[in-house]
Amino acid sequence: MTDPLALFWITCVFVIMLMIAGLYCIFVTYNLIRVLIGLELLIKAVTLLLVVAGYANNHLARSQAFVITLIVMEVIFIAVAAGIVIGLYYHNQSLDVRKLRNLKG
Amino acid sequence: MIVEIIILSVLMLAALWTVMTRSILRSAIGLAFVSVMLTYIMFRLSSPIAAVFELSVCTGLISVVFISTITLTFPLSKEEVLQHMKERLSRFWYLPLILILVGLAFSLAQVKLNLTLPPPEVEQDVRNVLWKLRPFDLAGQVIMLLTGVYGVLILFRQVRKK
Amino acid sequence: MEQHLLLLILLPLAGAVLILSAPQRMRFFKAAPALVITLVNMAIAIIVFKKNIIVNFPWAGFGIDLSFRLDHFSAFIIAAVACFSFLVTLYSSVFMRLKPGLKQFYAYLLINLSFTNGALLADNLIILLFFWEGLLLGLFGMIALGNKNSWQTAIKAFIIVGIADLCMLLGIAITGHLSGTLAISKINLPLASPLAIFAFIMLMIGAISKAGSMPFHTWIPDAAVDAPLPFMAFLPASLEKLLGIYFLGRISLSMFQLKAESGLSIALMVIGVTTIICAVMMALIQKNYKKLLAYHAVSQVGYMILGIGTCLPVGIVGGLFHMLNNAMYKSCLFFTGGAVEKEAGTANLEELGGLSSKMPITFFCFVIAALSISGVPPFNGFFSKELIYDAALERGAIFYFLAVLGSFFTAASFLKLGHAAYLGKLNPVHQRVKEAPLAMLIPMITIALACVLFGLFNSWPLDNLIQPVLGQRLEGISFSGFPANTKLIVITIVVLIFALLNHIFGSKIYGSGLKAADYIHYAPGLVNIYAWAEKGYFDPYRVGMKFIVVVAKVIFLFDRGIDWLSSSLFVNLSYGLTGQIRKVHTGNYAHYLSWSLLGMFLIAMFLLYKH
Amino acid sequence: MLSLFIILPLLSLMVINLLPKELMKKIGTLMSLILPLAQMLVVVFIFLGILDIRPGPADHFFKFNLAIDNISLVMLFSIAIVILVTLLVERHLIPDADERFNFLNLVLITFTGMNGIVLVQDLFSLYVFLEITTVATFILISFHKKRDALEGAFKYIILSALATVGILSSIALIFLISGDTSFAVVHQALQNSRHAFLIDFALAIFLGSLFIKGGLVPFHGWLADAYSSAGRAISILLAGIVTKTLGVYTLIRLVSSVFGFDTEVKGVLMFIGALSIIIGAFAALGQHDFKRLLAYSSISQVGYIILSLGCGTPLGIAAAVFHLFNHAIFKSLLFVNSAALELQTGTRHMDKMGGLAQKMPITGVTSLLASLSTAGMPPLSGFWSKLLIVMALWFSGHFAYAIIAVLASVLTLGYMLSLQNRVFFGKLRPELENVKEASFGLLFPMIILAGIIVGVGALFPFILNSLIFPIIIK
Repeated sequence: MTDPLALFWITCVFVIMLMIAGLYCIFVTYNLIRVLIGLELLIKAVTLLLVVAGYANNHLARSQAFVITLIVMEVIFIAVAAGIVIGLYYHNQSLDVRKLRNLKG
Repeated sequence: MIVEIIILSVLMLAALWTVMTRSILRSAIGLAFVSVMLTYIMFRLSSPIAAVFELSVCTGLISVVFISTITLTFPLSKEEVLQHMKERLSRFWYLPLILILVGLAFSLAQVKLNLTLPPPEVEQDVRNVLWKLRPFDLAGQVIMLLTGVYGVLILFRQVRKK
Repeated sequence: MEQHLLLLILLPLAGAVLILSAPQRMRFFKAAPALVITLVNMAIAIIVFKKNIIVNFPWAGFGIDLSFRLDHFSAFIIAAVACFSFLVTLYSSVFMRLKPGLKQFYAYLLINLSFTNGALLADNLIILLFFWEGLLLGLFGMIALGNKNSWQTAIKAFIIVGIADLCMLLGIAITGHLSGTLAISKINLPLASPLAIFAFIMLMIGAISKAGSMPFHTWIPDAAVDAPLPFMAFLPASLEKLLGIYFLGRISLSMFQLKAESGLSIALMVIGVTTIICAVMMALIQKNYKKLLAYHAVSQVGYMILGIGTCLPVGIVGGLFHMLNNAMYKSCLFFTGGAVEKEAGTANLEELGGLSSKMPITFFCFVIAALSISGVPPFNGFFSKELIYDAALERGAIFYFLAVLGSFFTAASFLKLGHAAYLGKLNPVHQRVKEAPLAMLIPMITIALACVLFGLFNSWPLDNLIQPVLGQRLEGISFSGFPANTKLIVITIVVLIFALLNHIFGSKIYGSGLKAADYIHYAPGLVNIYAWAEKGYFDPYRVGMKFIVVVAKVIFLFDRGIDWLSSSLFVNLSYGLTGQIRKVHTGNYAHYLSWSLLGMFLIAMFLLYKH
Repeated sequence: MLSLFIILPLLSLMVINLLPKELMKKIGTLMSLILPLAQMLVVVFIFLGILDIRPGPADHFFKFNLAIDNISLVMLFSIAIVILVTLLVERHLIPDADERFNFLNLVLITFTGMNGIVLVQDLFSLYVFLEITTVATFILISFHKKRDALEGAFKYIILSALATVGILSSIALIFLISGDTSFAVVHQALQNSRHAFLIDFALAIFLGSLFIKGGLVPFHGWLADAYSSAGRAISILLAGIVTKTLGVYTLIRLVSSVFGFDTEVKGVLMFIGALSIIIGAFAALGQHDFKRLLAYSSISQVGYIILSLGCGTPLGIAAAVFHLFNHAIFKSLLFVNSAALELQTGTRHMDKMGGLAQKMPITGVTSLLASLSTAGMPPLSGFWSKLLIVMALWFSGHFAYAIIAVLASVLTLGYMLSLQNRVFFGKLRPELENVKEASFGLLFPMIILAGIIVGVGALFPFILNSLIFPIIIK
């Protein structure tokens, strides 16, 4: 059995990388659906962090309970966001994020 | 430890592919693959129940949501995709570089975590934790599901009306 | 007795509510209750006069008690306020008769009266602040009732006075912090620490801005043109002067131990003489009856601040006496201005002239008040000014000199005003002008009479009203009677004669009383210098006047500069900033996201800095 | 007893959906009015000590980890008022019966979610209820298929997702050292391993995330877009209470009873608060859209709350809570005014209005009251809370921030008077000749809210002694 804290730190590095990937996706893409995929990657990173935190301090049952709740929240969140994206598509006839600059100032 | 690192690296590669691939459909599939790898690492970290949830809901349900959204919105035509390809490459190719740099920087950094961990938990059954210790979260889940029902009802019905 | 104090505050407030709730059609019902209430208020003020009453209700935490205190100082000011408000109401009952917004006018008048009484009676700084800020609202409302420009003026006044009030809020916070209590009667702070000095300055800004001193004066001349006239006689000329100087007296006499040798005393005196000179120079070149008076209303505050700033008993007595006198003759002057405007239809001096034959009683009152404000013996203004001169001379000849110079210009401008409005040729348009109605004449005559009486029998107001305020500080000296220092009197009289001569010269050269002071207004061109050189004896006078032209111009720029600062610079600056902020909000969510990430990053850096 | 605050709205939601739908479309709203009214009554009773909060049968059955104190009581009361107002104006602002029914359901979910946030005693459950309320708010914003509303909702989704991720990451890091997420345990664990690198990092992320939810500068990008594009009835709810519960109340609760007042945390709170006050006020000064101006004003006012919280003294917390309550009242009143104006004139552009005070006197007077209260004019309620804030800042020795707070209220006055000037005063435009006063259904809530503003201002001593001092003493 390796030191749980060491594993925790290594996973943390991957979590950070995953978050950067997700944020990069949100920043760079011009496609609304890809923005949602970026958000999904962020949430995956957080899930991973929760699981490994539970593993490191040996509170596995509790961390699993958190993850289950989190997954339920996440699904609804993404479904609602997808609904809004579809609504935007029907208004703009495109998924281009550059058309989302009507409100400013 | 090595196994975990390998799985995490594969997960990372899958995420990279998800972000960088040209077709949005492939991107959604890449996301599902990230989910699968996450499930596997959960198994390795002895969280089987959460892993099952992740596999069924995230890999299954969320992919369905994405794919149906993609089919509902008719993305760009093939020519347009080709047109955007060069532009896309110039915008996206920094990502692997950044990731490698960040990964190296953090792996090499000598971080002392000096944390005092709490004593291990007595209750090791997830069902007991959820039902007995965290009933409020369960109530929250129920309310969230209701919210989701209204969300789908309102947002998707609009689309139908149009 | 306690209920009398509460009645002073609640009765006018109740009256205001009554008037506001009255139906629109009952025109008579608006002036009558206001008259009755101000009369009752006056009666109460006289009943409680010379009594010491303390009312204290435990109210809220932090030492904020609902406590009121009537002592001699507040009692005589309350009595004065009561008299002025009754006279103003009487005057307005005719003047305002056919104006729109009558209901609001009387309601605001009573609200202002109530809040002024409250501020005068308050023995707790927070309570004082409450009434003080409430007056701001009344001020705003009353100015906004005027003509179509009045909204802008009201906003200007609101912002200037509001900023000063906020300074006062700050000062109150510090004072409470330093002394540990908010009860005015218990505060007695030495002006030793920088914080105490800062607190004093903040409170002083609140007080002198209420009194209308420079540089917080710019709204007053604007309001004179835009606001209804009784407002000018009511608030800037009497109530606010009384209140502001009352508070200045409170902070410098009892709340802080202001010493004559301190820098603050000099600062106050400098503010005083600056206000005197600058405002009177502005007054000299005005061509509008009301605006001219408004600048004088500012200028006279300078004398009071100078008097109190000297920190000498004689100066303080003079300042307080001048406050009372000024309120009298200035409201009288505004009343005559209102009468002229109402009868002749204009306040523009170029269109007026020769009204003395048509409106003899108004002219008579004007003459008395003008003599009084110019400091001609034996009217009341003379006596208070002499006391102030006496103190100013003791603190420094320069202050004395400038104060006397101010007196010279005051006399000159009133000679010009009287000449232009009442003497000279009658404008044919005004052939059918009549004397003002009786209800407007009564206040004028009453006040003019009081001016004479307070001058001739000055020992009564000084001994009974002013000097008890200082109590022990006077060490038994009395300043009543004719001033002892004959040298000063001679100088004063010489200066007044000079002013008269100056006027006669000026009007001879330019052919009309109105233009007697024009050489100060219009810079003489190069061509004229040769012409003047031929009249050799006239030269030094001209040169001196030319210098004054420059000074007047500079002061004009200064005055407008403050105005510009308050009404344009800040506005433009903030709109520029606003434009930048709006430009930054591009509507692009990526920008918003990056701000948030940057913010989180900075917060993390800040929290992790010590690692 | 406490779990009923969650269970009853949920139960009524189910009742409304299970009973015949056609009937419920007609009387559902009326029935639901009972809920906020009952909540207000219960809060008052608890407050007066008539009702005790011992666990009843419902608590034995549901075993929720809930607690109540004076701050939560004030919040519950404010939530109930704003929900009540929203339900009252709903039938005038949403004509379609089907839409109204859906709206009612979502409002009830939001209500439940906010009650949960206020009462919860556990970090992870707090996240759950934050998420519920946020998602319900997304749906509410994009409720009427308008293009701008969808855009605003999408921006909100993105920033809100960032906040969610931040909150969860820091919960995970805190969970690592505490092993549980209930407030008491977390507080203890943080005390034990204070200033560990990861924990300070977690704290920073948590604060930043809550700043996003509360819309503080520079985390505020979504706020103006979401507020101004949301439907008329929704923006009352959103601006009046939702973001304040999501971001501001949670900050007050967590900082004061979980994280504790570090010097650094205080510094961050005060700086962000002051920045929000200034930037929000300047941004509001240049707006032409009525609701957008109110949105930026909201940012500025929330800045005051956070600035006051940053003092860390009991007086500061009390002042923050009091201002939160006042803000909920006057901001919802202003949004009801804006709804009435938009309904009657058909525009939100302030330059197209003018002189409406003669046509819509009650709307004009109530909005003037709300504006003056926002600007802190005595004797209205806003004056007292701002006075308390300045006093709190002063007594804790933050003189510069006190001066900023005082000077910024001049700016507040500036933009609020400019709003009044452009909309209600001046000359009536010819095209607005036929405008009429709004219907009684809209005027009634306005009058109630204006009454509260004036009443709280007049009864301030009572409120100070009975409501604010208990917070301080605790």
